[in-house]
Amino acid sequence: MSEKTYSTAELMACVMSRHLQDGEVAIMGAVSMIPMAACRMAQETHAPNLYYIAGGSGAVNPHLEPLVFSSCDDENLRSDAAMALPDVILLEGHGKRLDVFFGGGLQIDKYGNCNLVCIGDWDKPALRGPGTVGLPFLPRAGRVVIYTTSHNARTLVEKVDFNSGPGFLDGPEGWAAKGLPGNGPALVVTPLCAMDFDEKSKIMRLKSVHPGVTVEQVVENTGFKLIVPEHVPTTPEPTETELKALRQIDPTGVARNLI
Amino acid sequence: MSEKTYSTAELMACVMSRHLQDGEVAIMGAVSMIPMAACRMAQETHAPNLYYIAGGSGAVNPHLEPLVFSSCDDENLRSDAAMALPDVILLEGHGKRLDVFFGGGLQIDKYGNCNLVCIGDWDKPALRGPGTVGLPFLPRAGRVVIYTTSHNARTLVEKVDFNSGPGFLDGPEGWAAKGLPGNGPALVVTPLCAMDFDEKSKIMRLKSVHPGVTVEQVVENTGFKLIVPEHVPTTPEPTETELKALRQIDPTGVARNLI
Amino acid sequence: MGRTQKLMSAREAVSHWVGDRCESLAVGGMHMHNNPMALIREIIRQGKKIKRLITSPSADINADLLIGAGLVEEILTAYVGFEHLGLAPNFRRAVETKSMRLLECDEPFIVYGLQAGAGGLPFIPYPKGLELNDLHKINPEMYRFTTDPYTGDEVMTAAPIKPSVALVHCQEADPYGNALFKGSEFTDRQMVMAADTVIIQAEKIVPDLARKYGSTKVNVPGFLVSAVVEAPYGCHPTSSHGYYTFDEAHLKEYIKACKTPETFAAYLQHYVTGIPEEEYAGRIGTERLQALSKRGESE
Amino acid sequence: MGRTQKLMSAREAVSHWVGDRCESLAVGGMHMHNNPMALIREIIRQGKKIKRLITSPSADINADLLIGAGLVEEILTAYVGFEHLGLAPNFRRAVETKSMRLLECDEPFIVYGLQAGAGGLPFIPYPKGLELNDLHKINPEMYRFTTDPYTGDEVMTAAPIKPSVALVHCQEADPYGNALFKGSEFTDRQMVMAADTVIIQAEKIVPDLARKYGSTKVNVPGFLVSAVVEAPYGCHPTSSHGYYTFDEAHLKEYIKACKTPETFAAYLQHYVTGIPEEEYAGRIGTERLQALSKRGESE
Repeated sequence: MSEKTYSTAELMACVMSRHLQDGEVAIMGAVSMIPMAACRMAQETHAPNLYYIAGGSGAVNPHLEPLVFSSCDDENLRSDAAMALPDVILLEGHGKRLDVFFGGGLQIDKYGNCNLVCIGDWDKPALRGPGTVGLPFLPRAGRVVIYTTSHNARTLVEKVDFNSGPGFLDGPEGWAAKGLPGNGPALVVTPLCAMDFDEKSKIMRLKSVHPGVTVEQVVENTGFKLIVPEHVPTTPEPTETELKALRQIDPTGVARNLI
Repeated sequence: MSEKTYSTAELMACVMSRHLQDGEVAIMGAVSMIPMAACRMAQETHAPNLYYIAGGSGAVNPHLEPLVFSSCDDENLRSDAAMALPDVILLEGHGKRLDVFFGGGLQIDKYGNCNLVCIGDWDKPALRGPGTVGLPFLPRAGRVVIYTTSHNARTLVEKVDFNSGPGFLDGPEGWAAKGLPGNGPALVVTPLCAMDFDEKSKIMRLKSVHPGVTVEQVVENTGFKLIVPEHVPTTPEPTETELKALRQIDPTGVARNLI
Repeated sequence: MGRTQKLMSAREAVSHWVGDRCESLAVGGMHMHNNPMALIREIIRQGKKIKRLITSPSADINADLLIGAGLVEEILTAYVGFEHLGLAPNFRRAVETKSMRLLECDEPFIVYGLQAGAGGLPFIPYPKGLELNDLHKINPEMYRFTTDPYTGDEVMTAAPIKPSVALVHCQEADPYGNALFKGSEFTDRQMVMAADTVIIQAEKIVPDLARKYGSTKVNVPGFLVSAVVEAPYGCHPTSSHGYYTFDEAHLKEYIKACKTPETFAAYLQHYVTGIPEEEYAGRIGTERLQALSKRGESE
Repeated sequence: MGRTQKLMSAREAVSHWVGDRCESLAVGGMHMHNNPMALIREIIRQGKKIKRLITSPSADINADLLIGAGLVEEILTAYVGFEHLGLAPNFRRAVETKSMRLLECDEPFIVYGLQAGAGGLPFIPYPKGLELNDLHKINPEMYRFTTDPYTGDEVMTAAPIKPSVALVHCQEADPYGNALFKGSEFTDRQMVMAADTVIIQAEKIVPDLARKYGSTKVNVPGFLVSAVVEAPYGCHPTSSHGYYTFDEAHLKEYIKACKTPETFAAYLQHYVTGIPEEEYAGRIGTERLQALSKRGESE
């Protein structure tokens, strides 16, 4: 990978950016440098009417030149508008306001459930994570985009030890029965690949492998039986336009240098 | 009454002002020129630490020089602070935030219940009033101060046709059983007199008659059997200090000229 | 690619975004302040029927004019009046003659209900003691009771309010719908957050609103807004906080005009149906409007 | 008669307004921003025990330092971490070793709970779907279920949160407790509205705050505030919106110091218990603090 003209984090930002449609509203929480870069990039390329909300700061469309580390930084308030946090919570609960909710976790399972709470039993955790924050709202967002910077079998697991951010729960029957306003997880972006979910089984499915990554590598590093279609394309590399936008947004490499 | 150096509205403001203690928090709604004058006056005389909130404007301690007509006027926002209306509603619900709530109505009954909704049956009203607004919060305020500019038997009635602002409900037993955070109605101020409530029976009781008014006049103009103590003092006239403060606050007579 | 602007005329905005029989229409402003009168007059011009009119906790001419125009089938309100100027003539008449259905509620019902509507909350339970008035007796559909799971007590609840359309006046907006209130917000922002469709009228369109005021002041985000209408003096005869005060003489003239069907029809013809909204300010008179303008900004 | 000022030193404010075993202490700020560190350090100096620590939806060193100092019996939180800098060392250790009781909740629980606490509401029912995570299974005391009286559905609820004391950082305050946030408010204002006692620390005391900014910006009314402490750089090592950014190097030093009891004790001694709060800024160094200051105001 030494010859690449872009970093893995930048490629992940491109995958997310391409997923965002013009006119949509997206939201993200803590440690969201890649999603924030992706949203700004989408605005600068194909989605000028995209709105995005930088989590706890309540900022709507941070101008982010340059990108910053913290989702609650006051630099985010150089923005089109800003809402008080309790109002952001109302938006998240509404059910029809947010098209895309960026989520993630210490563990992500095959149905797209996320866990930010603990590894092992909640009562005697092997590792205590930070907590659920706003992930319980996932079932009320139009689509969930899950991302992680660690694609391995400890992160991508058969079943989360604690469900703090519901995906398709225990599968299609249980999910359908709930009649939720959201459509559940739509995309998973990792350093190795992009994944979506099988329409019927609601199980995670390989969508594209990043340049230089093999399907076998992905399968090996995934802790559950991933659905692998016959033909798996390679994730298109960042275009010049995309890279130009990204580097204007993130000149110092806040996102780029992550992975 | 032609020789008086003050108007009835000014005397009413004095009675209210004297009731307010230093350090308390008071609130009022629409058409509250007299209570607003009273609060400002209290601040300028004996209660510099009184806080008051001008209803729907959310203004905290409007400076009001001069007094204005509307509780929601932006002139009220020349103030120490201002809260959004939904936050004022939270304050009103809290149960321990507001010491004094100014109320009133088309009808006020012997237990201090107020009616701003209708005269006659709700379903086929003889007169339709404006509506309850925030009066349902009365049971959660420390004390309720009721005022009216019409002291007559149509306004002061045995029982309200519609209870939109609860006082002592149907009397002491029912009231006590509710275990409410507020202490109920404490004072009634009219153009003829000041009244409080008998501790035991919770029925309205004559407290003082305004200069030039007789006890008989009050009794005649009251639509229920008012408790009349053996000795009924005369409401002390406005002092020079009070009048000076009042006229500084209300030079154009917004409150003064009401009655 | 460029961003899509949402600017349009009052006529276009109402014609495009309000159905001919609007399921539920929320009108912003409180008492004689910040009433979105330019849009309301346009609703009347276009004869849009309103199945349910939803007001702020204290409505004024915003509701009374629509009622007078015969467009309102039912109203959800806690107060319609003219504060120190007296009762609301058309509201009063319509309720007393039962020509309009009244869904009577209190101020917290509107605030809680919009909050619930905005946040997807199934209802809001009331603080204890707020069930002691008579409202739930005459509106049992909307005021219901459930169990407080922490105490076992029975508690009264407010139903969610989700207006299909909200008409709101902001003092300033940008072309994308981001907007701000210069003075009090009343329940206008809650209406914006709870409604399916929002039309904003603004005194002034300011391209770089957030730079001018700081983004935290711009607390109506554009993605909640469907259309922005530039409407200088668009609250007249009510006030626009920070811009101009209410026109007391006009409000009195209005109340007087409501006394008979003939005088009310003449009022409507003169100020509403007989002219397009663009001519309204001229009909009132520039000098008069300027006299209502604030000496300075109140904040 | 004059108005009573509420200005006092951090020492006086904590000593006077916080009990030796505080029933429930809410600490403001979110992530590495607006943490009321001057007051928190003073809590540690005075060894105030905290029966229940309540955090904003995302706590940082505000909670972690109190936990490290061994003062916290139980914590109600939805997140303690250092965002891009990693996990919260003392929080993690205390939970993994069970030396502190954890009342686990989510972000809406804190927001709804404070709202209910502020407004006297018996509880807030959740939007449908928020019961699908595992939280209510491990915290059934706080997450309970009742019936939606409008649909008959079972709905999950959040209990009211009423902190006995809230510590909140405002950028500016007047001597009477009226105060404002220059940037994001997070849940700080909700804490102010829900708590019995509020201590505000402020970068600057401004006598005529409302005239400077307009009263609608001054949305913490003084009557809710018991004490005001002037605390320039009082959020360090976290940021104070509009004044200075967070000290990333110091936060990393802190996280490193938490690795062993000895290094943590040395950190505490050096920055907290060994000096009065007035000497803290000097210990960090004026140049360093000035380097963290914003070039201009972000709004």
